[in-house]
Amino acid sequence: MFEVRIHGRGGQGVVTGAEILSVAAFHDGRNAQAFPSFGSERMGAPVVAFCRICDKIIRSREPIAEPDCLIVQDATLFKVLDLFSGLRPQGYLIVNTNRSFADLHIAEAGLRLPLGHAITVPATEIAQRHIGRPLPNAALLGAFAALTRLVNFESVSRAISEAFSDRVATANIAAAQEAYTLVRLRETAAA
Amino acid sequence: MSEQVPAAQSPEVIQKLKFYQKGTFTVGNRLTGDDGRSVQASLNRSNALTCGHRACQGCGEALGARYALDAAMRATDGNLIAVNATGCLEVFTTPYPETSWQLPWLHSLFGNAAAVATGVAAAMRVKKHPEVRVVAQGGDGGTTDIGFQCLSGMFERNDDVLYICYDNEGYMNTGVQRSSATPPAARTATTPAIGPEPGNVFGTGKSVPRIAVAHRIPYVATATVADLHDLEHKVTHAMSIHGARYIQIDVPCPLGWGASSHDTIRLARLAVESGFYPIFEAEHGKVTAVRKIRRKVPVTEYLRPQRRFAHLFKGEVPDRRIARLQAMCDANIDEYGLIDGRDDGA
Amino acid sequence: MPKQIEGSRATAEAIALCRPEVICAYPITPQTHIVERLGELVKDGYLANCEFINVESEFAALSVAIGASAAGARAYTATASQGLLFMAEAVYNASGLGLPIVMTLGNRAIGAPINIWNDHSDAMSMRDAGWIQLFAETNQEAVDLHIQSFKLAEELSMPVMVCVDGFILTHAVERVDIPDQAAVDEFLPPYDPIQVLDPKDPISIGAMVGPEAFTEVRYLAHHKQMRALELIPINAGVFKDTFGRDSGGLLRGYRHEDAETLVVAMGSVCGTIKDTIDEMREAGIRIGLVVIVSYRPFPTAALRDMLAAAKDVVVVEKSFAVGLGGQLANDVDTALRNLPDGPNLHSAVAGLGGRPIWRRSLHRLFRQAVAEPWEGTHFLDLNEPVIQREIQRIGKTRRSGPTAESLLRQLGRRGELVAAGEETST
Amino acid sequence: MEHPFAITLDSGSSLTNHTGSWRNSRPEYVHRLPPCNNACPAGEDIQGWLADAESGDYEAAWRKLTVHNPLPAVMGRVCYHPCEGACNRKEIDDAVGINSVERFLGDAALAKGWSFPKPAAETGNRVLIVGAGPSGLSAAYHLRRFGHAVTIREAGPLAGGMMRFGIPKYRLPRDVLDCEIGRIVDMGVTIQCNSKVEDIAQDMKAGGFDAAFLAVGAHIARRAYIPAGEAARVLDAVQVLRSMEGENRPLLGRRVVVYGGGNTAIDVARTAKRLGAEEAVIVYRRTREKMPAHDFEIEEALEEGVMMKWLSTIKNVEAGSITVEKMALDAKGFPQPTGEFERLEADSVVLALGQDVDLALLQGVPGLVVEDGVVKVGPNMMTGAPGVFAGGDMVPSERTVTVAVGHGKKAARHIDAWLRGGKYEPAPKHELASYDKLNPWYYGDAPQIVRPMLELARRTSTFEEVVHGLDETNALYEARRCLSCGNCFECDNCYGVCPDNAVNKLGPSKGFEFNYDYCKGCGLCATECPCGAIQMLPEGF
Repeated sequence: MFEVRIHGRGGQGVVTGAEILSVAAFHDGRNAQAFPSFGSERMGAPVVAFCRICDKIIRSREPIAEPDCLIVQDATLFKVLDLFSGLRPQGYLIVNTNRSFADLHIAEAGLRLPLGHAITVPATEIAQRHIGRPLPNAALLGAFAALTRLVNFESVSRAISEAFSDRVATANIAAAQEAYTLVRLRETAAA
Repeated sequence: MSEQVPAAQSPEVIQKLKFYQKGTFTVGNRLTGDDGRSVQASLNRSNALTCGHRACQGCGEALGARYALDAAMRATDGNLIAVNATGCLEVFTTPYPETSWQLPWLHSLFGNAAAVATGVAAAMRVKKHPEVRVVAQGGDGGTTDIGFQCLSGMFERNDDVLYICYDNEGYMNTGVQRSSATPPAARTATTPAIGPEPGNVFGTGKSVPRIAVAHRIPYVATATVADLHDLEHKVTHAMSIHGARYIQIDVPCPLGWGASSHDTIRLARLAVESGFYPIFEAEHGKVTAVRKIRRKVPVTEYLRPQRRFAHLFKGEVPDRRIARLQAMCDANIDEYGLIDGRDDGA
Repeated sequence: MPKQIEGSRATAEAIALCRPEVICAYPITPQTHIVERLGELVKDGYLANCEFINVESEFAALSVAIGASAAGARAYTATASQGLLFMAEAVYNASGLGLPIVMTLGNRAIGAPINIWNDHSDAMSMRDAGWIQLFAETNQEAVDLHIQSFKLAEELSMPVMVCVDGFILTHAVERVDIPDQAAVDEFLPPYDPIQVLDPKDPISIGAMVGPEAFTEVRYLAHHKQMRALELIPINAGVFKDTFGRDSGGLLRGYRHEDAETLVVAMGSVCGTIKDTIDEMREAGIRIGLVVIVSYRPFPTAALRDMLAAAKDVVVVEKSFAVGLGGQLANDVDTALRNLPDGPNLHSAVAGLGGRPIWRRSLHRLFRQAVAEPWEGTHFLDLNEPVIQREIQRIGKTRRSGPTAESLLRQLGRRGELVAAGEETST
Repeated sequence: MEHPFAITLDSGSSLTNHTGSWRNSRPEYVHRLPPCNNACPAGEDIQGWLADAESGDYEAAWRKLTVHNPLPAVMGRVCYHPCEGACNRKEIDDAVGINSVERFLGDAALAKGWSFPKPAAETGNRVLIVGAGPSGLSAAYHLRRFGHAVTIREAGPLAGGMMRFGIPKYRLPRDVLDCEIGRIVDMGVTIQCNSKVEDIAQDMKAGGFDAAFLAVGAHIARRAYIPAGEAARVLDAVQVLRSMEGENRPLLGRRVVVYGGGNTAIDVARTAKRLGAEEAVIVYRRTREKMPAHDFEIEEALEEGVMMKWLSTIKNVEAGSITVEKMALDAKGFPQPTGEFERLEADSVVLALGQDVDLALLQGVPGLVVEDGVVKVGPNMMTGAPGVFAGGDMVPSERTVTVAVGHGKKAARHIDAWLRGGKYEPAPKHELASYDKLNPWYYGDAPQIVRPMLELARRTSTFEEVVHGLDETNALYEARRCLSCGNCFECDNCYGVCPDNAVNKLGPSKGFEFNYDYCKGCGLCATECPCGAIQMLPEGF
């Protein structure tokens, strides 16, 4: 069982992100369960969404307290919430930012994780470039696929194409593709 | 003198003709021609509400309901379904094990007749029975108070329902309590004739017909058991239209008003002739016709025979509120233009 | 065909497959996605010959359904929480008139304090209204129960309420197998009413019934529910034959055969409980689960048979009758009544107003039930310190003000209230 | 259809619930006496024949009318129509123009030549009638219908009596009178003119009559002593009006004074105008209100320029002028002399002070009693002498054509009964359908059609008929203004307004019946019955 927790703000497509991720896993022939932090949050308010991916049938309905991966769509949230709560020692961290962990004062949190498990992605910039709106979720999913290798990128792009209409879908896939490639290049560079 | 004996279609035709039956006064009204003739004069009227019901002697609502539904039955060739709100009409017509209705009839709740009727109309659409029409009916309580929200929703969606409100100005079924249709100064069980302001308060009033007009529905009308021909005309016209329609009928209640059982129609007549109960028609948000006052009477002629207003006539000097009630009537007369000349009945 | 799909959309598509003829929609969280999707399906013509009516209240929603059903149309609506309370009068009326309406209830707490999250208080408030009440464990079951419900409702001429946990199921995206139209049509024949408003054969429906016949009318309603106890398993069997899936029925057991401790629960929490049970089984504890699907009619006899052999029975439920305790626990108690040396009954209330139910909390609960059983009702993950402080505060000052707001003040933002649940679990 | 228990019920099943048991008073259909019928001296069934006229069946209407009165065309002109005075319709707008409809029917009959049937069988009885005036002709007609042989002996040269010699042509054209008399003669009635009965007993025996009806008109003018110079020209009304029928018309001069206040005085004054008088002045000792003449006639006279001098008596008549004394009413309303005098220019003075009957023929009839100029009769119109009946001007009563016709009918019925050795008992009268018994709301407003009048100029210079008749449409219209007081006309109100559907409609002209199984006795039907044909009675125990 692999559990993902996505943090963001209302309107950034946090819930959609979790949903697309679950669909991607579904296409990979896995079982997946995506659900929001059920609330009546309005635009801008902090939002959490969850996604479980497993080869067995998923029965549990509890929220994800100990995620294997943390996706942070909005770095400003570090100031308001303890986003790292329950993050597993072997877990992953994907932060949408064009700054460094140090700049965000979360360097040591990143260091607690295995090397290369904590990355930053300028997902908003990428989204602006391809979609023309600050919707980082697709790019972050691309990054997730590249980082965790838990889902195939093809499945991610297929899930995105099912979630959006043609034009928007293409743009989002492009954003996801760029982030995916970016993460892969960094790895090869690091290696 | 244009009137001839109409071609022999119905047996009534060969009845004696009387000049003064022209116009809209007696039920027979035989000089207007066969089709224009009142449903109630017909040997083969449907009696949608038949004998054996348990209404009080001289019940205006029982009368109004038969008038209205028989007219609707004729207009729809019998393809009619009635939905009924809780109230006197429902209770006195269908106590187990007997019903007085001779058309398909459904009672659900006090406040939902309009919505239930909407459902029936929707069913008729999906079941491909466009010929079957729906009437919802209730008292003033079930219409102007507790059923008001459903009524307004039905109006706003313009559902194909004719809603008929039998207005006897109070909750008579539960023992004569005040409703939002109870007139000022009237005594009810919850507005007793005691204290400095005996009877019902002089509020701002609530004209559901005008609220209906504000919904701009295709057809709104007020009617009275004192003018059968007008009432039948309005019901017939309403059934010729699709969409939301509203007719409110003044139906005096001998019990609740404290009047003699034989005065039911007389009181309804005085309500019209005094300007107390304006009779008008509106289509798509505009008032299109009013029933003129034929022989104007002071409001006291209407109030005096009713014990619910008796306290107004106790004192030596006339109660000042009589003047306020008269002012209400005069305001109606001005607002609706209820007076110009006398009707010659021809 | 399997889909990765949101529960509400899956439910809506299943309802569409049942070819409802009149759908009444009024928005209330968390059932909105269901009627939104149905509206879409009607507008885009996928669901043909169906009247989709946007009403002005829940009271009207069920009232319109009542009219449509009495006039011979297959009628559907959905609501939740306050909405169910607002239509309460019509809820009783629909069953009293014997109208086979199907209604989805996106289970949600009842205010005040206003709360949009999941529990079963709303369903419990109408448990005596004469409707059949079925609880879905998963979105797959939600889909399947709706299809079975129309058949059941119309066979008995009695309304059915399908209870689906708000958000937890309605908003969860997971794998659901949506049946194909042909199979559904084979399983569910067109609506053939036992009585209908028809100008060609006029009848009066909804007469006033006095003392001379009212008891009999009520008895017959009860008799219908007793017939449902037989019909529900039969339909589940036919359903399996048609769709090859076990779904619905009155109740089902999980690892219960040799269990010394049996948990009884309804709805989505059963999934979490099953995981917990597996973990405890690995630790050698003989524990199992009984999932109640049909809460009304309540499968008293069948439940008794399943529980009779256990030492301990722990009832976990998402609602409780203030001043008494858990309703489900009471009903289970009824089932165990007069059982010679029957199991000990332990009542626990959990997940009120969306409070998460953690596996760890359940572990603790089940062990405690056996080791150190409590008196009365146990409130899972109750924040004791907060309660103590508030009770003291109320005791001190006359004008203590509203408790809910005071609690929030103590806990700071609501997000931390959720966190509080997490703390206790970690 | 199999219904769920109790909540669903079978259509119309409440018919098994007989709510009639709630009733404490019950409605019943009744017939009440219309005020017009009640007021008609000739006892006509006015509402009855109006009802036929309303549906356009004029012959049926005429036949129903002539059951009681053989002279509708005459009556339609000269009757002072007390029926209209009693008509309930006048409370709503104006009385129904009964008289004009009657005239319309009478004229229609003349135009179409409708005639009376001959009697089915002859009784063999012979009745002598003295006087061919209205009461005599009426009696003859009715006796003939009974099958008795009738002979009228008339002293005058022509039949008609006062109708011919007392009523001016402009009110009653003679051809109309002749036709209606002719129609009676055609039934087999013998009229002998210029054959005065001198001794009734003798003539009965001589003619072998079984009974007699005395119907002599009041042809003798009353005189009052007024001092007059020999050059003065003083005539009496009877002379003047009779001479209008002859060749040489009376010479009245330019200024004519008529003395008296009755209809005859009016007739004379209007006649004088037509004969060319510049001034016709009526001198009357009381006020207009006290005048016995009918108001509408005074109106017409004034319109024609006849002048009135109220509260005056003639003291003296000289050549070319008269002296009148002014009077004043005392406390009791009687005129008293004031001593004020005035002169009036007058070429002639006509006295219209009332008339008397010539009773010479009654000399020595045993048992027959005469008191102040009239014959005493019993309730059956028989004088003290067995078989001798009397009516019209001869008996104490108002002296009008209508009253006379009524007497004729009444006498005929009693004579018939007497001849058969029995007694005539009139049917008991229904309760009067007074206005308070009606619900006038239901009657549409419709003013009476004013009979077209000849424009005044022509009226005063000629003897053409002043008042013209209705044409068919407005006669129909007028007839339909009848309220049908006290008698159901099938307006369907009771059938419609019953909240319990407890009135059965039996179909055209069959009326209605109450269904006492369901009638709760609310009384709406009675209150809303326009014509007062429903009565509420307390339920018996």
